[in-house]
Amino acid sequence: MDKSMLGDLGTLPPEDQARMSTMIDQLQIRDSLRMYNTLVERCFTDCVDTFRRKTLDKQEETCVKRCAEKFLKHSMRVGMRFAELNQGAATQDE
Amino acid sequence: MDKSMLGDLGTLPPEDQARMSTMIDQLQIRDSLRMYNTLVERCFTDCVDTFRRKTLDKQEETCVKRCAEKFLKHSMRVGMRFAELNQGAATQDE
Amino acid sequence: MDKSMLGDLGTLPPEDQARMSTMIDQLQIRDSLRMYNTLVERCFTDCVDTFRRKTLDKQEETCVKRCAEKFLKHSMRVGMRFAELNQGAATQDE
Amino acid sequence: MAANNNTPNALEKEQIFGMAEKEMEYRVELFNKLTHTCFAKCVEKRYKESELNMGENSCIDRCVSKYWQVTNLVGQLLGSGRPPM
Amino acid sequence: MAANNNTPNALEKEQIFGMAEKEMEYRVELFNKLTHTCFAKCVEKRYKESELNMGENSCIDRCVSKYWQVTNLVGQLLGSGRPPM
Amino acid sequence: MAANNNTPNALEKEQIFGMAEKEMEYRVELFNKLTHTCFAKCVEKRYKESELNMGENSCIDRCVSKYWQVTNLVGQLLGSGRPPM
Repeated sequence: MDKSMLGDLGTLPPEDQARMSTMIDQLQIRDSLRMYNTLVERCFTDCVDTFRRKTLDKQEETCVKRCAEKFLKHSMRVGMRFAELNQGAATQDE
Repeated sequence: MDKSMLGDLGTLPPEDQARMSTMIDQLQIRDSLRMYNTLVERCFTDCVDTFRRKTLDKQEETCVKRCAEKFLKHSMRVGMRFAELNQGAATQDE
Repeated sequence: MDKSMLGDLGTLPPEDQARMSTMIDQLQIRDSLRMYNTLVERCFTDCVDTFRRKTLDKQEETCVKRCAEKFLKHSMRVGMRFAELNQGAATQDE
Repeated sequence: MAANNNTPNALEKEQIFGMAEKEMEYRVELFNKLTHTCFAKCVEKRYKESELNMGENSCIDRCVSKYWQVTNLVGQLLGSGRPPM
Repeated sequence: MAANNNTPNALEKEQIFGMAEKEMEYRVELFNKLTHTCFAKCVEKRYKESELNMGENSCIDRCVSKYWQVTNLVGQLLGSGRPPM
Repeated sequence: MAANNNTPNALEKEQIFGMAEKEMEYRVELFNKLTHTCFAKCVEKRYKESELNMGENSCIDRCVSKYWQVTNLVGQLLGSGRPPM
Protein backbone atom coordinates (compact mmCIF):
# COMPACT_ATOMS: atom_id res chain seq x y z
CA MET A 1 0.00 0.00 0.00
CA ASP A 2 1.29 3.39 -0.97
CA LYS A 3 0.45 6.30 1.32
CA SER A 4 -0.16 8.56 -1.70
CA MET A 5 -3.03 6.25 -2.64
CA LEU A 6 -5.00 7.54 0.29
CA GLY A 7 -5.73 11.06 -0.80
CA ASP A 8 -4.76 14.51 0.36
CA LEU A 9 -4.60 15.14 4.10
CA GLY A 10 -3.61 18.80 3.85
CA THR A 11 -7.14 20.14 4.09
CA LEU A 12 -7.83 18.78 7.59
CA PRO A 13 -7.24 20.60 10.91
CA PRO A 14 -3.95 19.51 12.56
CA GLU A 15 -5.40 17.31 15.31
CA ASP A 16 -7.50 15.44 12.78
CA GLN A 17 -4.49 15.14 10.47
CA ALA A 18 -2.62 13.45 13.30
CA ARG A 19 -5.49 11.06 13.90
CA MET A 20 -5.90 10.35 10.21
CA SER A 21 -2.18 9.77 9.89
CA THR A 22 -2.27 7.30 12.80
CA MET A 23 -5.16 5.52 11.15
CA ILE A 24 -3.24 5.25 7.89
CA ASP A 25 -0.16 3.93 9.70
CA GLN A 26 -2.26 1.30 11.42
CA LEU A 27 -3.84 0.24 8.15
CA GLN A 28 -0.37 -0.05 6.61
CA ILE A 29 0.83 -2.22 9.47
CA ARG A 30 -2.22 -4.42 9.23
CA ASP A 31 -1.78 -4.56 5.48
CA SER A 32 1.85 -5.62 5.59
CA LEU A 33 1.16 -8.27 8.24
CA ARG A 34 -1.66 -9.62 6.09
CA MET A 35 0.58 -9.59 3.06
CA TYR A 36 3.13 -11.60 4.99
CA ASN A 37 0.48 -14.16 6.00
CA THR A 38 -0.83 -14.43 2.47
CA LEU A 39 2.63 -14.83 1.02
CA VAL A 40 3.44 -17.64 3.45
CA GLU A 41 0.16 -19.40 2.69
CA ARG A 42 0.60 -19.12 -1.08
CA CYS A 43 4.22 -20.27 -1.19
CA PHE A 44 3.54 -23.09 1.27
CA THR A 45 0.57 -24.27 -0.81
CA ASP A 46 2.53 -24.13 -4.07
CA CYS A 47 5.81 -25.60 -2.79
CA VAL A 48 5.07 -28.11 -0.02
CA ASP A 49 3.11 -31.22 -0.88
CA THR A 50 4.68 -34.16 0.84
CA PHE A 51 4.54 -34.83 4.56
CA ARG A 52 6.83 -37.78 5.08
CA ARG A 53 9.22 -35.66 7.15
CA LYS A 54 8.70 -32.78 9.51
CA THR A 55 11.38 -30.50 8.05
CA LEU A 56 11.53 -28.83 4.66
CA ASP A 57 13.85 -30.53 2.19
CA LYS A 58 16.31 -28.55 0.04
CA GLN A 59 13.98 -28.47 -2.97
CA GLU A 60 11.02 -27.17 -0.98
CA GLU A 61 13.19 -24.53 0.62
CA THR A 62 14.47 -23.30 -2.76
CA CYS A 63 10.94 -23.26 -4.11
CA VAL A 64 9.67 -21.21 -1.15
CA LYS A 65 12.49 -18.70 -1.49
CA ARG A 66 11.93 -18.20 -5.21
CA CYS A 67 8.19 -18.00 -4.73
CA ALA A 68 8.54 -15.32 -2.04
CA GLU A 69 11.02 -13.29 -4.10
CA LYS A 70 8.85 -13.52 -7.18
CA PHE A 71 5.80 -12.50 -5.21
CA LEU A 72 7.54 -9.45 -3.77
CA LYS A 73 8.80 -8.35 -7.19
CA HIS A 74 5.36 -8.94 -8.62
CA SER A 75 3.76 -6.95 -5.84
CA MET A 76 6.11 -4.01 -6.41
CA ARG A 77 5.43 -4.00 -10.12
CA VAL A 78 1.68 -4.09 -9.55
CA GLY A 79 2.09 -1.22 -7.10
CA MET A 80 3.83 0.93 -9.73
CA ARG A 81 1.22 0.23 -12.42
CA PHE A 82 -1.56 0.78 -9.94
CA ALA A 83 -0.10 4.13 -8.88
CA GLU A 84 0.11 5.23 -12.54
CA LEU A 85 -3.53 4.36 -13.12
CA ASN A 86 -4.55 6.15 -9.90
CA GLN A 87 -2.55 9.17 -11.02
CA GLY A 88 -4.30 9.14 -14.39
CA ALA A 89 -7.72 8.84 -12.77
CA ALA A 90 -6.95 11.70 -10.36
CA THR A 91 -5.81 13.94 -13.25
CA GLN A 92 -9.02 13.24 -15.16
CA ASP A 93 -11.03 14.22 -12.09
CA GLU A 94 -9.65 17.76 -11.97
CA MET B 1 -26.97 -6.81 3.97
CA ASP B 2 -30.44 -5.93 5.09
CA LYS B 3 -30.79 -3.63 8.09
CA SER B 4 -33.69 -5.71 9.41
CA MET B 5 -31.23 -8.61 9.78
CA LEU B 6 -29.58 -6.82 12.61
CA GLY B 7 -32.22 -7.03 15.27
CA ASP B 8 -34.38 -4.58 17.15
CA LEU B 9 -32.85 -1.28 18.21
CA GLY B 10 -35.97 0.12 19.88
CA THR B 11 -35.05 -1.07 23.36
CA LEU B 12 -31.86 1.02 23.65
CA PRO B 13 -31.58 4.56 25.09
CA PRO B 14 -31.52 7.24 22.33
CA GLU B 15 -27.83 8.08 22.43
CA ASP B 16 -26.91 4.41 22.18
CA GLN B 17 -29.43 3.93 19.40
CA ALA B 18 -27.66 6.69 17.49
CA ARG B 19 -24.32 5.03 18.05
CA MET B 20 -25.64 1.61 17.13
CA SER B 21 -27.23 3.05 14.04
CA THR B 22 -23.92 4.64 13.02
CA MET B 23 -22.19 1.32 13.55
CA ILE B 24 -24.73 -0.45 11.36
CA ASP B 25 -24.36 2.17 8.64
CA GLN B 26 -20.60 1.76 8.71
CA LEU B 27 -20.88 -2.00 8.47
CA GLN B 28 -23.23 -1.59 5.52
CA ILE B 29 -20.79 0.71 3.76
CA ARG B 30 -17.92 -1.68 4.38
CA ASP B 31 -20.09 -4.54 3.24
CA SER B 32 -21.09 -2.92 -0.03
CA LEU B 33 -17.50 -1.90 -0.79
CA ARG B 34 -16.38 -5.47 -0.12
CA MET B 35 -19.14 -6.79 -2.28
CA TYR B 36 -17.97 -4.53 -5.07
CA ASN B 37 -14.38 -5.78 -4.71
CA THR B 38 -15.48 -9.39 -4.66
CA LEU B 39 -17.70 -8.95 -7.68
CA VAL B 40 -14.86 -7.39 -9.67
CA GLU B 41 -12.48 -10.17 -8.67
CA ARG B 42 -14.92 -12.93 -9.56
CA CYS B 43 -15.98 -11.52 -12.92
CA PHE B 44 -12.39 -10.69 -13.84
CA THR B 45 -11.27 -14.21 -12.93
CA ASP B 46 -14.09 -15.85 -14.88
CA CYS B 47 -13.99 -13.58 -17.95
CA VAL B 48 -10.42 -12.42 -18.57
CA ASP B 49 -7.82 -15.02 -19.42
CA THR B 50 -5.65 -13.69 -22.21
CA PHE B 51 -3.09 -10.94 -21.79
CA ARG B 52 -1.92 -10.19 -25.31
CA ARG B 53 -3.41 -6.69 -25.19
CA LYS B 54 -3.82 -4.21 -22.39
CA THR B 55 -7.47 -3.39 -23.08
CA LEU B 56 -10.54 -5.59 -22.72
CA ASP B 57 -11.87 -6.93 -26.02
CA LYS B 58 -15.59 -6.86 -26.84
CA GLN B 59 -16.14 -10.45 -25.75
CA GLU B 60 -14.49 -9.93 -22.37
CA GLU B 61 -16.49 -6.78 -21.81
CA THR B 62 -19.77 -8.54 -22.58
CA CYS B 63 -18.81 -11.40 -20.29
CA VAL B 64 -17.97 -9.03 -17.41
CA LYS B 65 -21.27 -7.17 -17.81
CA ARG B 66 -23.34 -10.34 -17.81
CA CYS B 67 -21.37 -11.76 -14.91
CA ALA B 68 -21.91 -8.62 -12.83
CA GLU B 69 -25.62 -8.46 -13.63
CA LYS B 70 -26.09 -12.13 -12.85
CA PHE B 71 -24.22 -11.76 -9.61
CA LEU B 72 -26.35 -8.83 -8.51
CA LYS B 73 -29.59 -10.67 -9.34
CA HIS B 74 -28.28 -13.73 -7.57
CA SER B 75 -27.34 -11.69 -4.56
CA MET B 76 -30.81 -10.11 -4.35
CA ARG B 77 -32.49 -13.49 -4.60
CA VAL B 78 -30.28 -14.93 -1.88
CA GLY B 79 -31.10 -11.88 0.25
CA MET B 80 -34.85 -12.54 -0.06
CA ARG B 81 -34.56 -16.24 0.77
CA PHE B 82 -32.21 -15.46 3.63
CA ALA B 83 -34.65 -12.90 5.05
CA GLU B 84 -37.49 -15.45 4.92
CA LEU B 85 -35.42 -18.00 6.82
CA ASN B 86 -34.40 -15.37 9.38
CA GLN B 87 -38.05 -14.41 9.76
CA GLY B 88 -39.00 -18.04 10.32
CA ALA B 89 -36.23 -18.49 12.90
CA ALA B 90 -37.25 -15.29 14.72
CA THR B 91 -40.90 -16.43 14.80
CA GLN B 92 -39.88 -19.77 16.30
CA ASP B 93 -37.92 -17.97 18.99
CA GLU B 94 -40.95 -16.13 20.34
CA MET C 1 -7.03 -19.06 19.38
CA ASP C 2 -5.31 -19.63 22.68
CA LYS C 3 -5.06 -16.71 25.09
CA SER C 4 -1.49 -17.68 25.98
CA MET C 5 -0.55 -16.99 22.35
CA LEU C 6 -1.01 -13.33 22.93
CA GLY C 7 1.88 -12.53 25.18
CA ASP C 8 2.31 -11.39 28.74
CA LEU C 9 -0.10 -8.78 30.08
CA GLY C 10 1.42 -8.57 33.57
CA THR C 11 3.66 -5.60 32.78
CA LEU C 12 0.81 -3.20 31.99
CA PRO C 13 -0.95 -0.84 34.46
CA PRO C 14 -4.27 -2.29 35.70
CA GLU C 15 -6.63 -0.09 33.67
CA ASP C 16 -4.73 -0.91 30.49
CA GLN C 17 -4.69 -4.58 31.42
CA ALA C 18 -8.48 -4.43 31.64
CA ARG C 19 -8.72 -2.79 28.25
CA MET C 20 -6.23 -5.21 26.71
CA SER C 21 -8.12 -8.12 28.21
CA THR C 22 -11.39 -6.81 26.74
CA MET C 23 -9.70 -6.49 23.37
CA ILE C 24 -8.45 -10.06 23.54
CA ASP C 25 -11.90 -11.31 24.51
CA GLN C 26 -13.42 -9.50 21.56
CA LEU C 27 -10.84 -10.93 19.19
CA GLN C 28 -11.58 -14.40 20.55
CA ILE C 29 -15.30 -13.93 20.00
CA ARG C 30 -14.74 -12.67 16.49
CA ASP C 31 -12.35 -15.52 15.88
CA SER C 32 -14.75 -18.22 17.03
CA LEU C 33 -17.62 -16.73 15.02
CA ARG C 34 -15.38 -16.69 11.94
CA MET C 35 -14.29 -20.23 12.59
CA TYR C 36 -17.93 -21.24 12.74
CA ASN C 37 -18.63 -19.52 9.41
CA THR C 38 -15.61 -21.09 7.77
CA LEU C 39 -16.48 -24.54 9.06
CA VAL C 40 -20.01 -24.27 7.69
CA GLU C 41 -18.74 -23.08 4.32
CA ARG C 42 -16.15 -25.83 4.03
CA CYS C 43 -18.40 -28.69 5.05
CA PHE C 44 -21.24 -27.40 2.87
CA THR C 45 -18.90 -27.13 -0.11
CA ASP C 46 -17.45 -30.61 0.42
CA CYS C 47 -20.71 -32.40 1.26
CA VAL C 48 -23.58 -30.76 -0.63
CA ASP C 49 -23.54 -30.93 -4.41
CA THR C 50 -27.03 -31.71 -5.62
CA PHE C 51 -29.94 -29.29 -5.51
CA ARG C 52 -32.91 -31.35 -6.55
CA ARG C 53 -34.51 -30.98 -3.12
CA LYS C 54 -34.49 -28.19 -0.58
CA THR C 55 -33.64 -30.35 2.44
CA LEU C 56 -30.45 -32.24 3.22
CA ASP C 57 -30.67 -35.97 2.63
CA LYS C 58 -29.35 -38.49 5.16
CA GLN C 59 -26.05 -38.92 3.34
CA GLU C 60 -25.36 -35.19 3.19
CA GLU C 61 -26.24 -34.82 6.85
CA THR C 62 -23.84 -37.58 7.87
CA CYS C 63 -21.13 -36.07 5.71
CA VAL C 64 -21.58 -32.63 7.27
CA LYS C 65 -21.47 -34.04 10.80
CA ARG C 66 -18.29 -36.01 10.16
CA CYS C 67 -16.70 -33.07 8.38
CA ALA C 68 -17.44 -30.73 11.28
CA GLU C 69 -16.18 -33.21 13.88
CA LYS C 70 -13.02 -33.87 11.90
CA PHE C 71 -12.41 -30.18 11.45
CA LEU C 72 -12.78 -29.51 15.16
CA LYS C 73 -10.40 -32.34 16.07
CA HIS C 74 -7.99 -31.13 13.43
CA SER C 75 -8.19 -27.60 14.72
CA MET C 76 -7.47 -28.71 18.29
CA ARG C 77 -4.48 -30.75 17.17
CA VAL C 78 -3.09 -27.84 15.17
CA GLY C 79 -3.59 -25.62 18.22
CA MET C 80 -1.50 -27.97 20.38
CA ARG C 81 1.35 -28.22 17.86
CA PHE C 82 1.24 -24.50 17.28
CA ALA C 83 1.45 -23.80 21.03
CA GLU C 84 4.50 -26.10 21.30
CA LEU C 85 6.27 -24.26 18.49
CA ASN C 86 5.40 -20.90 20.03
CA GLN C 87 6.71 -22.12 23.36
CA GLY C 88 9.95 -23.22 21.71
CA ALA C 89 10.33 -19.88 19.94
CA ALA C 90 9.68 -17.96 23.17
CA THR C 91 12.28 -20.04 25.01
CA GLN C 92 14.88 -19.33 22.33
CA ASP C 93 14.17 -15.61 22.66
CA GLU C 94 15.16 -15.48 26.32
CA MET D 1 -20.98 9.68 27.57
CA ALA D 2 -19.89 11.36 30.80
CA ALA D 3 -23.39 12.61 31.75
CA ASN D 4 -25.44 9.67 33.11
CA ASN D 5 -24.14 7.87 36.15
CA ASN D 6 -26.35 4.85 36.62
CA THR D 7 -25.65 3.43 33.16
CA PRO D 8 -22.89 0.88 32.48
CA ASN D 9 -19.40 2.39 32.63
CA ALA D 10 -17.32 3.14 29.54
CA LEU D 11 -15.52 -0.19 29.45
CA GLU D 12 -18.71 -2.19 29.93
CA LYS D 13 -20.34 -0.19 27.19
CA GLU D 14 -17.41 -0.93 24.90
CA GLN D 15 -17.96 -4.61 25.60
CA ILE D 16 -21.65 -4.40 24.80
CA PHE D 17 -21.09 -2.51 21.58
CA GLY D 18 -18.16 -4.73 20.71
CA MET D 19 -20.32 -7.83 21.11
CA ALA D 20 -23.09 -6.35 18.96
CA GLU D 21 -20.54 -5.45 16.31
CA LYS D 22 -19.03 -8.93 16.25
CA GLU D 23 -22.50 -10.43 16.00
CA MET D 24 -23.34 -8.22 13.02
CA GLU D 25 -20.03 -8.94 11.35
CA TYR D 26 -20.80 -12.61 11.78
CA ARG D 27 -24.19 -12.29 10.09
CA VAL D 28 -22.75 -10.28 7.22
CA GLU D 29 -19.99 -12.84 6.75
CA LEU D 30 -22.46 -15.70 6.83
CA PHE D 31 -24.54 -13.96 4.18
CA ASN D 32 -21.49 -13.29 2.02
CA LYS D 33 -20.14 -16.82 2.24
CA LEU D 34 -23.56 -18.23 1.46
CA THR D 35 -23.91 -15.89 -1.52
CA HIS D 36 -20.54 -16.80 -2.98
CA THR D 37 -20.86 -20.52 -2.32
CA CYS D 38 -24.29 -20.74 -3.95
CA PHE D 39 -23.15 -18.62 -6.90
CA ALA D 40 -20.30 -21.07 -7.46
CA LYS D 41 -22.61 -24.10 -7.09
CA CYS D 42 -25.57 -22.84 -9.14
CA VAL D 43 -24.65 -20.23 -11.73
CA GLU D 44 -23.34 -21.18 -15.17
CA LYS D 45 -19.83 -19.73 -15.53
CA ARG D 46 -20.00 -19.04 -19.26
CA TYR D 47 -22.32 -16.08 -18.81
CA LYS D 48 -24.24 -16.54 -22.08
CA GLU D 49 -26.92 -14.18 -20.85
CA SER D 50 -27.42 -11.67 -18.06
CA GLU D 51 -30.61 -13.26 -16.68
CA LEU D 52 -30.73 -16.12 -14.21
CA ASN D 53 -32.60 -18.99 -15.87
CA MET D 54 -35.23 -21.16 -14.17
CA GLY D 55 -32.80 -23.92 -13.32
CA GLU D 56 -30.40 -21.47 -11.73
CA ASN D 57 -33.18 -19.82 -9.75
CA SER D 58 -34.48 -23.04 -8.24
CA CYS D 59 -30.93 -24.18 -7.55
CA ILE D 60 -30.30 -20.93 -5.66
CA ASP D 61 -33.43 -21.33 -3.53
CA ARG D 62 -32.51 -24.88 -2.58
CA CYS D 63 -28.89 -23.96 -2.02
CA VAL D 64 -29.84 -21.22 0.45
CA SER D 65 -32.19 -23.60 2.21
CA LYS D 66 -29.57 -26.34 2.51
CA TYR D 67 -26.87 -23.90 3.58
CA TRP D 68 -29.17 -22.73 6.32
CA GLN D 69 -29.67 -26.30 7.49
CA VAL D 70 -25.94 -26.92 7.54
CA THR D 71 -25.51 -23.78 9.64
CA ASN D 72 -28.05 -25.13 12.13
CA LEU D 73 -26.59 -28.61 12.11
CA VAL D 74 -23.07 -27.36 12.82
CA GLY D 75 -24.47 -25.02 15.48
CA GLN D 76 -26.00 -28.01 17.27
CA LEU D 77 -22.73 -29.95 17.07
CA LEU D 78 -20.81 -27.07 18.53
CA GLY D 79 -23.35 -27.35 21.30
CA SER D 80 -23.19 -23.67 21.93
CA GLY D 81 -26.80 -23.40 22.92
CA ARG D 82 -26.95 -20.13 21.01
CA PRO D 83 -28.84 -20.08 17.74
CA PRO D 84 -26.50 -19.74 14.76
CA MET D 85 -28.45 -16.65 13.75
CA MET E 1 -11.77 16.57 21.49
CA ALA E 2 -13.97 18.40 23.98
CA ALA E 3 -12.35 21.82 23.38
CA ASN E 4 -13.68 23.31 20.12
CA ASN E 5 -17.41 23.94 19.87
CA ASN E 6 -18.09 24.88 16.26
CA THR E 7 -16.57 21.73 14.83
CA PRO E 8 -18.62 18.59 14.13
CA ASN E 9 -19.66 16.75 17.30
CA ALA E 10 -18.07 13.51 18.42
CA LEU E 11 -20.56 11.24 16.68
CA GLU E 12 -20.33 13.15 13.40
CA LYS E 13 -16.58 12.99 13.60
CA GLU E 14 -16.75 9.24 14.16
CA GLN E 15 -18.81 9.00 11.00
CA ILE E 16 -16.31 11.04 8.98
CA PHE E 17 -13.35 9.03 10.19
CA GLY E 18 -15.29 5.82 9.83
CA MET E 19 -16.04 6.64 6.19
CA ALA E 20 -12.43 7.51 5.48
CA GLU E 21 -11.33 4.27 7.08
CA LYS E 22 -13.78 2.17 5.06
CA GLU E 23 -12.63 3.93 1.88
CA MET E 24 -8.99 3.14 2.64
CA GLU E 25 -9.79 -0.45 3.54
CA TYR E 26 -11.56 -0.70 0.21
CA ARG E 27 -8.53 0.55 -1.71
CA VAL E 28 -6.17 -1.77 0.14
CA GLU E 29 -8.48 -4.70 -0.52
CA LEU E 30 -8.75 -3.79 -4.20
CA PHE E 31 -4.97 -3.65 -4.44
CA ASN E 32 -4.59 -7.00 -2.65
CA LYS E 33 -7.18 -8.79 -4.76
CA LEU E 34 -5.65 -7.39 -7.92
CA THR E 35 -2.18 -8.48 -6.79
CA HIS E 36 -3.26 -12.01 -5.99
CA THR E 37 -5.43 -12.43 -9.06
CA CYS E 38 -2.69 -11.25 -11.43
CA PHE E 39 -0.08 -13.40 -9.67
CA ALA E 40 -2.30 -16.43 -10.24
CA LYS E 41 -2.95 -15.49 -13.88
CA CYS E 42 0.59 -14.47 -14.89
CA VAL E 43 3.28 -16.08 -12.77
CA GLU E 44 4.61 -19.56 -13.52
CA LYS E 45 3.89 -21.79 -10.48
CA ARG E 46 6.95 -23.98 -10.79
CA TYR E 47 9.26 -21.23 -9.55
CA LYS E 48 12.31 -22.25 -11.61
CA GLU E 49 13.93 -18.90 -10.89
CA SER E 50 13.43 -15.97 -8.57
CA GLU E 51 13.22 -13.33 -11.31
CA LEU E 52 10.10 -12.42 -13.22
CA ASN E 53 10.76 -13.09 -16.90
CA MET E 54 9.76 -10.79 -19.78
CA GLY E 55 6.59 -12.69 -20.53
CA GLU E 56 5.48 -12.53 -16.90
CA ASN E 57 6.26 -8.83 -16.67
CA SER E 58 4.23 -7.86 -19.70
CA CYS E 59 1.41 -10.15 -18.59
CA ILE E 60 1.38 -8.37 -15.19
CA ASP E 61 1.19 -4.92 -16.80
CA ARG E 62 -1.71 -5.94 -19.02
CA CYS E 63 -3.42 -7.76 -16.18
CA VAL E 64 -3.35 -4.65 -13.97
CA SER E 65 -4.66 -2.55 -16.84
CA LYS E 66 -7.51 -4.94 -17.59
CA TYR E 67 -8.38 -5.35 -13.92
CA TRP E 68 -8.64 -1.61 -13.67
CA GLN E 69 -11.00 -1.53 -16.63
CA VAL E 70 -13.18 -4.22 -15.10
CA THR E 71 -13.31 -2.18 -11.88
CA ASN E 72 -14.54 0.84 -13.86
CA LEU E 73 -16.97 -1.20 -15.91
CA VAL E 74 -18.57 -2.75 -12.84
CA GLY E 75 -18.63 0.67 -11.17
CA GLN E 76 -20.66 2.04 -14.09
CA LEU E 77 -23.06 -0.89 -13.93
CA LEU E 78 -23.63 -0.38 -10.23
CA GLY E 79 -24.51 3.15 -11.31
CA SER E 80 -23.21 4.49 -8.07
CA GLY E 81 -22.07 7.75 -9.57
CA ARG E 82 -19.01 7.47 -7.37
CA PRO E 83 -15.70 6.66 -9.02
CA PRO E 84 -14.56 3.13 -8.15
CA MET E 85 -11.32 4.66 -6.92
CA MET F 1 -8.60 7.89 30.94
CA ALA F 2 -8.41 11.57 31.87
CA ALA F 3 -7.01 10.95 35.37
CA ASN F 4 -3.25 10.26 35.18
CA ASN F 5 -1.03 12.91 33.62
CA ASN F 6 2.39 11.35 33.26
CA THR F 7 1.17 8.45 31.14
CA PRO F 8 1.24 8.52 27.33
CA ASN F 9 -1.42 10.83 25.85
CA ALA F 10 -4.61 9.53 24.25
CA LEU F 11 -3.26 9.39 20.72
CA GLU F 12 -0.06 7.61 21.77
CA LYS F 13 -2.13 5.13 23.71
CA GLU F 14 -4.30 4.53 20.68
CA GLN F 15 -1.14 3.75 18.74
CA ILE F 16 0.09 1.29 21.36
CA PHE F 17 -3.23 -0.50 21.59
CA GLY F 18 -3.64 -0.37 17.82
CA MET F 19 -0.25 -2.06 17.37
CA ALA F 20 -1.07 -4.74 19.92
CA GLU F 21 -4.38 -5.36 18.21
CA LYS F 22 -2.79 -5.68 14.76
CA GLU F 23 -0.21 -8.07 16.17
CA MET F 24 -2.93 -10.26 17.67
CA GLU F 25 -4.97 -10.17 14.50
CA TYR F 26 -1.86 -11.28 12.66
CA ARG F 27 -1.34 -14.27 14.95
CA VAL F 28 -4.97 -15.29 14.72
CA GLU F 29 -4.86 -15.03 10.94
CA LEU F 30 -1.64 -17.05 10.80
CA PHE F 31 -3.26 -19.74 12.93
CA ASN F 32 -6.40 -19.78 10.77
CA LYS F 33 -4.53 -19.95 7.48
CA LEU F 34 -2.31 -22.72 8.83
CA THR F 35 -5.37 -24.65 10.05
CA HIS F 36 -7.19 -24.40 6.75
CA THR F 37 -4.14 -25.12 4.61
CA CYS F 38 -3.20 -28.24 6.59
CA PHE F 39 -6.81 -29.44 6.62
CA ALA F 40 -6.84 -29.19 2.82
CA LYS F 41 -3.46 -30.93 2.51
CA CYS F 42 -3.96 -33.72 5.07
CA VAL F 43 -7.60 -34.60 5.65
CA GLU F 44 -9.46 -37.02 3.42
CA LYS F 45 -12.38 -35.15 1.79
CA ARG F 46 -14.78 -38.09 1.64
CA TYR F 47 -15.42 -38.03 5.38
CA LYS F 48 -15.96 -41.76 5.79
CA GLU F 49 -15.58 -41.41 9.54
CA SER F 50 -15.51 -38.65 12.13
CA GLU F 51 -12.13 -39.59 13.62
CA LEU F 52 -8.78 -38.47 12.26
CA ASN F 53 -6.81 -41.61 11.35
CA MET F 54 -3.12 -42.18 12.09
CA GLY F 55 -1.99 -41.08 8.66
CA GLU F 56 -3.95 -37.85 8.92
CA ASN F 57 -2.64 -37.13 12.40
CA SER F 58 1.00 -37.51 11.46
CA CYS F 59 0.43 -35.50 8.29
CA ILE F 60 -1.07 -32.69 10.40
CA ASP F 61 1.89 -32.64 12.79
CA ARG F 62 4.39 -32.44 9.93
CA CYS F 63 2.29 -29.90 8.07
CA VAL F 64 2.24 -27.56 11.09
CA SER F 65 5.98 -28.00 11.50
CA LYS F 66 6.72 -27.25 7.84
CA TYR F 67 4.32 -24.31 7.77
CA TRP F 68 6.15 -22.88 10.74
CA GLN F 69 9.45 -23.23 8.93
CA VAL F 70 8.07 -21.50 5.86
CA THR F 71 6.88 -18.66 8.09
CA ASN F 72 10.39 -18.29 9.48
CA LEU F 73 12.02 -18.60 6.08
CA VAL F 74 9.85 -15.90 4.56
CA GLY F 75 10.40 -13.74 7.64
CA GLN F 76 14.15 -13.94 7.07
CA LEU F 77 13.75 -13.03 3.41
CA LEU F 78 11.64 -10.03 4.27
CA GLY F 79 14.62 -9.14 6.45
CA SER F 80 12.37 -7.46 8.93
CA GLY F 81 14.52 -8.37 11.88
CA ARG F 82 11.32 -9.04 13.79
CA PRO F 83 10.42 -12.64 14.54
CA PRO F 84 7.42 -13.78 12.49
CA MET F 85 5.77 -14.71 15.76
